[in-house]
Amino acid sequence: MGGSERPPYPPGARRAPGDPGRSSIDAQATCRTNPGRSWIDGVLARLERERVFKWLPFVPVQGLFALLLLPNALLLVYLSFLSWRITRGAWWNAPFTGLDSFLGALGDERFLWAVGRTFGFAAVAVPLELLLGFGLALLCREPFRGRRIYTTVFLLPMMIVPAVVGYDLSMLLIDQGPFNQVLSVLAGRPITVRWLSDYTAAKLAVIGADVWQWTALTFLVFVSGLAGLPRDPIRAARVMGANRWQIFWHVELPLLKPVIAIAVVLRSMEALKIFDYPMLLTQGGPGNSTETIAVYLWRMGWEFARVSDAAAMSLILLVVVSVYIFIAIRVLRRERRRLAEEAAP
Amino acid sequence: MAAVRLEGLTKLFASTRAVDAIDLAVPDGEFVVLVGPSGCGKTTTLNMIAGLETPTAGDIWIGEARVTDWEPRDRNLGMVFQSLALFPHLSVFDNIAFPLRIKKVPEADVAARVQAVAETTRIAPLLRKRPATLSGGEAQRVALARTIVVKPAVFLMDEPLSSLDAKLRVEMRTELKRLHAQLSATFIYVTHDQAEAMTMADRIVVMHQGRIHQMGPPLQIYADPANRFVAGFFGVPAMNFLDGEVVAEGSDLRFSAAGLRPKLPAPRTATRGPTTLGVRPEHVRLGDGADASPATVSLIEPLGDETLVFLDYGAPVSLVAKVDAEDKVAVGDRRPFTLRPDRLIFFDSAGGRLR
Amino acid sequence: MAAVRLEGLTKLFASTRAVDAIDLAVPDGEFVVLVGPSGCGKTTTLNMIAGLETPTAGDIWIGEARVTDWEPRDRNLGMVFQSLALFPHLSVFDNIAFPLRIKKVPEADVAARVQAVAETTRIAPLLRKRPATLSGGEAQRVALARTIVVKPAVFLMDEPLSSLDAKLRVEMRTELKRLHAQLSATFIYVTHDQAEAMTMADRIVVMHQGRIHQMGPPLQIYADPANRFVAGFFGVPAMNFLDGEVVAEGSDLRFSAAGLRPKLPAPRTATRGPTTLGVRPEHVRLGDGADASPATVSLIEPLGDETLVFLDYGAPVSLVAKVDAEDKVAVGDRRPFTLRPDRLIFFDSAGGRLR
Amino acid sequence: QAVSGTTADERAINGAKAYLKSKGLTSLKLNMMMPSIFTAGSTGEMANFEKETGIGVNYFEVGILQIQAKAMSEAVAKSGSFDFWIGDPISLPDLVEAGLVRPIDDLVARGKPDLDDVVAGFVEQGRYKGKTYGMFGDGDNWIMVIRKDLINAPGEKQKFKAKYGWEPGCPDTYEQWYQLAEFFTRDPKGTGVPELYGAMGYRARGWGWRWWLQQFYAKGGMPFDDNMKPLIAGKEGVEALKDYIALTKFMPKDILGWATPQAYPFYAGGNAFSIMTYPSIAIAAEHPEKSKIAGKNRYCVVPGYMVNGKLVRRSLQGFGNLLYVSNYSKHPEAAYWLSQYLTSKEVSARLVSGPNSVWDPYMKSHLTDPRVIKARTKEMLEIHLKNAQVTAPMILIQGAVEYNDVLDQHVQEALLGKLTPEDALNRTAAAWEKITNQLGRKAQIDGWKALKPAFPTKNVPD
Amino acid sequence: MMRRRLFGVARHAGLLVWMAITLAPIYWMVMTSFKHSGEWVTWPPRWVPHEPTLINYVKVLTPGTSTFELGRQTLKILKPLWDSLFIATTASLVAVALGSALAYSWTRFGTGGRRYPYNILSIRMVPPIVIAVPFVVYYVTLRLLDTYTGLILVYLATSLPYVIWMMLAFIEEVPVELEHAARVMGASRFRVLGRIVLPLTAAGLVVTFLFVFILNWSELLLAMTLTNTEVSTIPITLNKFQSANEGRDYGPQAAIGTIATLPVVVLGFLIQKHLVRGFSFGLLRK
Ligand SMILES: Nc1ncnc2c1ncn2[C@@H]1O[C@H](COP(=O)(O)OP(=O)(O)OP(=O)(O)O)[C@@H](O)[C@H]1O
Ligand SMILES: Nc1ncnc2c1ncn2[C@@H]1O[C@H](COP(=O)(O)OP(=O)(O)OP(=O)(O)O)[C@@H](O)[C@H]1O
Ligand SMILES: [Mg+2]
Ligand SMILES: [Mg+2]
Repeated sequence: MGGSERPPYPPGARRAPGDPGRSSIDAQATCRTNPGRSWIDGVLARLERERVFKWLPFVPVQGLFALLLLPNALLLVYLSFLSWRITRGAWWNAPFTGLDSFLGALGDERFLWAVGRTFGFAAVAVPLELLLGFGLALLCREPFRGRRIYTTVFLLPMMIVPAVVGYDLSMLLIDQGPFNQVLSVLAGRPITVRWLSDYTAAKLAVIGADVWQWTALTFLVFVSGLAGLPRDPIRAARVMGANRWQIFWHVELPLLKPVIAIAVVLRSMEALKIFDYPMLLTQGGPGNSTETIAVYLWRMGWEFARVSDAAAMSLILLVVVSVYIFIAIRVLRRERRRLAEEAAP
Repeated sequence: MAAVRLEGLTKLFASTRAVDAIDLAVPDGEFVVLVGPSGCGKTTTLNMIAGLETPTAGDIWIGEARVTDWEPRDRNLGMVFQSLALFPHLSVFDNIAFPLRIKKVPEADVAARVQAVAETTRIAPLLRKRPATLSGGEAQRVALARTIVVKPAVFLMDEPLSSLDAKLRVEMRTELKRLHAQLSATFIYVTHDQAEAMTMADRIVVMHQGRIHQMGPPLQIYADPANRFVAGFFGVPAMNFLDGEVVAEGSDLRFSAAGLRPKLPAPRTATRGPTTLGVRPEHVRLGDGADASPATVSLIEPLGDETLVFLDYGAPVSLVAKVDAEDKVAVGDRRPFTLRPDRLIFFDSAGGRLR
Repeated sequence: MAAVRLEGLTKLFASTRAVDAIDLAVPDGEFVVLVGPSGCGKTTTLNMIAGLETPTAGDIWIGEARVTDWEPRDRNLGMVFQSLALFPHLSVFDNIAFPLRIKKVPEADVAARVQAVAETTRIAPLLRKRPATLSGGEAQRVALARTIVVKPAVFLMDEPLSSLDAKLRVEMRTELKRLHAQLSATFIYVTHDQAEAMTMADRIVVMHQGRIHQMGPPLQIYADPANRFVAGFFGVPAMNFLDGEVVAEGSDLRFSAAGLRPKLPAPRTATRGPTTLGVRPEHVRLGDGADASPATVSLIEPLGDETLVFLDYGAPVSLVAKVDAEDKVAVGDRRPFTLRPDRLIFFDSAGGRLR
Repeated sequence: QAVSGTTADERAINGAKAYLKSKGLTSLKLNMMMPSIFTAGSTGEMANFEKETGIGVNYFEVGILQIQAKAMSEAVAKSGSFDFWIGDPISLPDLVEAGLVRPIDDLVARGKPDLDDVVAGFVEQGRYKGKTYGMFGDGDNWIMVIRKDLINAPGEKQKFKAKYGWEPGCPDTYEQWYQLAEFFTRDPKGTGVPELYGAMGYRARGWGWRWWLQQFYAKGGMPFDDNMKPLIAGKEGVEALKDYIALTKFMPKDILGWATPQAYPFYAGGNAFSIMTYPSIAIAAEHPEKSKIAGKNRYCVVPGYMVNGKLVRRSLQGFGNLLYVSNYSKHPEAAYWLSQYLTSKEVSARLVSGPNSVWDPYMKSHLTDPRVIKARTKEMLEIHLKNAQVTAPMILIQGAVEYNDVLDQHVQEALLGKLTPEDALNRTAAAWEKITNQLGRKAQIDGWKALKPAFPTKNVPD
Repeated sequence: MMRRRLFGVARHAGLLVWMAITLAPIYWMVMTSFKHSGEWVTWPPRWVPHEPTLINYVKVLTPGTSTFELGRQTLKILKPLWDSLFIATTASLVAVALGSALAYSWTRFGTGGRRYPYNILSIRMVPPIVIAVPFVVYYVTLRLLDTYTGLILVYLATSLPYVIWMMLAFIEEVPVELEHAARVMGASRFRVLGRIVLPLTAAGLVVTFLFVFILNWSELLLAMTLTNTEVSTIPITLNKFQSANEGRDYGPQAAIGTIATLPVVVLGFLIQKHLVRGFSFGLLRK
């Protein structure tokens, strides 16, 4: 509006008519020489140009991925189309059998069970961790006496090597061990659950190990999230007549959604890799009741030497996981985008 | 509907006396503005009224009830926050519906009432939007709508306009005044902006360091400040303060400071000796006269309709005069000036008003 | 020392034309204020001058050099940011010393220069403190000191006062003006506050939607705006805009809108038909007269020295008049008014000025 | 170019020295992978060898169940990061096929190790498809131990005889073992946590299947027919599995998670009446300080079943370590000489009788060696070598690890009541068929046929 | 008032229960590390060693051959301890350096596209077992198997996603004006990084470092796959002795566990204050 009439330009500032104006990219290409600087400064000055500078960290990182992960991915795919076992000569000589390994994998009940079981573990352990972590974080929310001690202690488990956790629990969970002792005292009668060798209890032990250790992380994430909640909307809700529960449900929880999302994503992505606890606590047993994907694939590859089958299973697993990854990332993106939008005005 | 009364209200944070035994009675339907510099305890006072902070001592009455230890939700208040505190995850509609739903109003009524209030506040077209996509003024209206919708008897507002830009602030304060007229509810409004206080208040309460320094209608506070703090706080640019002393010169009393000795109006009972004279820029008149003092223009600030002229008259601090924009003044001009004798006020060295 | 010249400067962010081919020449030593509403491209322009953004097209000259593709550090500029951008991890001293140390000034000189500049800006006692513990005004001075210490030829300031409260803002702008006088450097100052622009600028550049709408000294911009946008942007409260049309009544030209028909000064060449009339509140006079229109007072806002009177004269939007505080007006009064004929300006429906 | 020397260990030393000289070296460090459990008992002798020859060992320890995985990964890596290792015979066929194990027939011919002194059947464990791949070093056929003090306690014999009709002692059959276990399980307070458990065996994942296999062999069962059709799901298998499960109820509850390190101290602590396990139990059970039951044990020939009216006893070569030489070693010969040294009559006797040893007697000469007798008791040694006569091998064919893992899984599921014994074994059989088909039936038949001579011909030892 | 007090009591009760659950296993481990073998497994279990001893520590820390009593195992913990420390520290440091530089570049310039951090995160979601076998094949050809470099590179790749995500949050908190100010004052971009961004994100860097250090210090599967004789880490060492059915020499292993836990816990204590800030991954409203 009002552009019909532009103010007169100061003399000398007027651009020649028809001059399209040089693009600044052209301008940058002509490097400015600055006498009196050493060549190091020269190099640094070049690196400092935004279009160079911003790529600097990407060179090593993308290089690492390209050299480390990419060849592996390709190799994995290639191996899955062969029928190679370690016991059958060199892999490059192995016969090409197309989709056989994949069909075999899909027909392998034990594999399917391991997949289901792993997702099952995650489906039990992750919500438990989230609920516990969240509950504890809520309890530790406002200042009170002893809060620092609690927080410190609650964070301890995640600083312990999972292998140590596995080992430690294997000691606590034995038949005549301290855990059953405590349970017996609480129950008032002898409790002799075979935590490591009962079909169901062993699953609980593995889940318990995961929950014991990683509730610390969800706790931390939620404490972090709660501490960062904006005060005013909550106060507004209070004045509007909401009680604690309503505030929690209608205000705080929705505001925490992004944090909950990241906690869910982080924990479930780690839980799907679960390997250490079953390996250390039960060796996948009793029966196969705690054999997770990772444990089974470990066996498949290194004990049964069936590399191509393992590769095919890995790829199937990847497809399954990428559905999950896809959803997880969509959720995260949505939450972050929304946050960015809210931060804008 | 509901008067609000504070009795000896006090709040201590550790050793800070955030609010120091204040007494205040706000009659039903009044628009009271609490004003004062940052940190003077306005927000704390408001929060105590709302029930968001527990008083260390004192009582709060709303209507007939002593609500000091009631939960906020039982007090039937509306509150607007500086940050607006819209719920970012809810649409405008849901934001406004929130207090209704909390109160379990039937969903059909909710829609009707939200619609109605949205129309009053002129945000009906925005109901589907998210708070993040609103402009400052729109968000402000939503915050108001959300407060109005439950028809509280008392409105508390904590610097609700301070996040808006100057232009919008001016518009919104008119709207708020209109709203107050419509609702005939009690408004307690907090700001540190004296212009807002002046333009909106039925009565202004000036706070400083946790205490009330003056209460009264805006023009009274402007024209007749209780002490130097209040005098300095109101008015842009601020009142000029000149340190000097009152001396007798024959039958006249004169104020003597640096290069000037204005005559004082006759019936002054104030003691002689060191005093501070206060005079507002609009009461400094350029132009020769009987009692004029000489000065040089050191700086001018055109405001458009008026111009601020900074006068060097020998003291370290310039005297500011507000003159009509059509009065052509240039830096370096020698311009004598006079002070409007009927508008001079005096303070003792502790800042207390001398009458 | 250094003039600044922008030639066809353009910046695109994706599809947003943040700055749209602006040309501007700032002579050495001038205090230029870029003003305009939020998002009009002021910051982007300043950032391009500083070298913090790369222009999409166009050139920047500082002094004799074309600096378009220079790194910021080679441009010898000082810049003050809205957020002040004090380094929170450094003491005040180290903040001020930062640019010196970056330039490898010997440590002994550093101390001396920091001390000197701290004295000019009156922050010498604060040197040991951390930025977080400073008050708004102090932090402001530190930011200035840090910029001044290296004696740049050009100062860029991006709303440096907007985080301060109203009172302090008024004080600081005086200080900035003084500083400019002392340093005799080129100042390019960005603000969206028209009052700041008016009071500080040697020359104001009004931007809107990435383009320059008007350039000129403050009072020219105030009195003779190039278009409706500029007219509306300057002045608090804003200019009154009345939609109507210019009609001939005998030999007179009259403006006809809702309930009023003021006579226009004679030599108007403007076409008849739908126009918008603009009149500033201070040019609305209360009181009967030859050409007076009847109106009712719908709202008053006392500002202390003056009072805003909102007049209902039949149109949906009230007319605002600024009257002296001593003029006693009450809501509901019937008060006829006149418009100062020599101060009426007209705009076409696209907002362009009709002369 | 045979090596000189009168004894196998001397020849090993001389061979090693000659090898060093031929390579122009004065000393050499070999890398050795070994189950962590073996290190302590072996390092002394390796140090001796180094003193004699200059060839020493850096050993790197691996969990006993991870040896296979590590070896497989080396088969892929071909890095030569270790020269030789201790592993169990089950992995032999797979590792040979994977190209990791070096055949040592050439070196055996030169060094003439004490192979003829090794108890019959054990030597076979180191051979595959007609070649020798590993020196045998650990006589891991099982033995049974019961508590003679408890049997001899006043009144017990009579009570037992009154109940079961036979004089309590070493059981001849699994049925008798069951009766002993039932009788001696003592839970006077009825807490469900007995003070004395009647029996112990291994039931954990990775181990339990071996105890079933032993029982299955004693039933006269064979895992495959000549066409590699699985036979385990027949009557013998199911009955053996039922008995195997039944006996478990007299064992500590946690037995499902236990292996040697838990079982030995538990038994040595006097908590159980009987145990079927590796011969090295004797060291734990007779330990003068750590054992509460030293001198109170009776060693038994393993029990069996009446098959067609005749008693069949079967022990199982349930682990048994081989010293493997890696194909990718830079000094396979040096590694071989050390293997020969460790498995010579003299040195093996020292190893077997060492205080920390888990090496079990496997040579005829051990029976008469006073050091061994001192460590293990004469009685135990005699019984041990008797057991050797009825010792059957595990399923040492290609894919053994997978065959066994599948078996293990199903046996455990039956044990846990998840599957009926019939079901468990049928599923195992089906899975075995799949494995066999995958590996190639023909090759598997050959492998199976080659293993058959390793099965004992005697049903009861002399 | 009454309700508030009741809530206080209930809160403590709840928190104490979880505290007990958290501490009991740790307590048990530490206590076991001071127990003689006779007290490892008893009924009723011994919560306090009757005759406390340091023998377990002596055993695991004595270089060379040390002999376990029952399982008759030997263990040299010092080398794995050193290896773990070296590998985890190096990998975490490099990851933090590269990852935060990358996060910086992404936050400030959007380098790599809007999806970049998400793509990176999906790398972390791939179970490591999936790539374990090809990794060995690949590493053999690169001669990286069983080397420090090999393990460091893998850990670097797998911890980068976490570094990037955590650092995003911290970098986004640094006002870009600070950097602008420094640049206008004459600082180069590199100096801006060193003098402004680094000190202001220091807490974040430390927290991030700690977190990925924990992950790298604890990783088992890849370590087991990619090492042989030359390199050994703490989790592998532990695993050697505690596979479900094998050696459980409780005392010495408790000592190893305690030793392995100590450095991380100490580190954690030191930066506990900052931990809370670091774990919202930039997903909080400001
Ligand atoms: N939660 C708190 N803990 C400790 N001190 C506090 C707390 N809240 C406020 N204060 C202190 O109490 C005093 C009054 O604070 P209050 O927020 O009421 O001031 P205010 O007048 O609202 O200021 P502003 O205009 O900046 O909002 C200040 O000194 C402040 O530092
Ligand atoms: N980095 C960016 N990416 C995309 N768009 C941008 C970016 N920076 C600015 N813009 C857009 O460019 C336009 C001009 O922005 P600029 O910050 O220059 O405005 P401004 O006049 O300084 O406003 P304010 O008064 O709010 O600071 C706006 O529409 C803004 O949204
Ligand atoms: Mg406040
Ligand atoms: Mg801006």
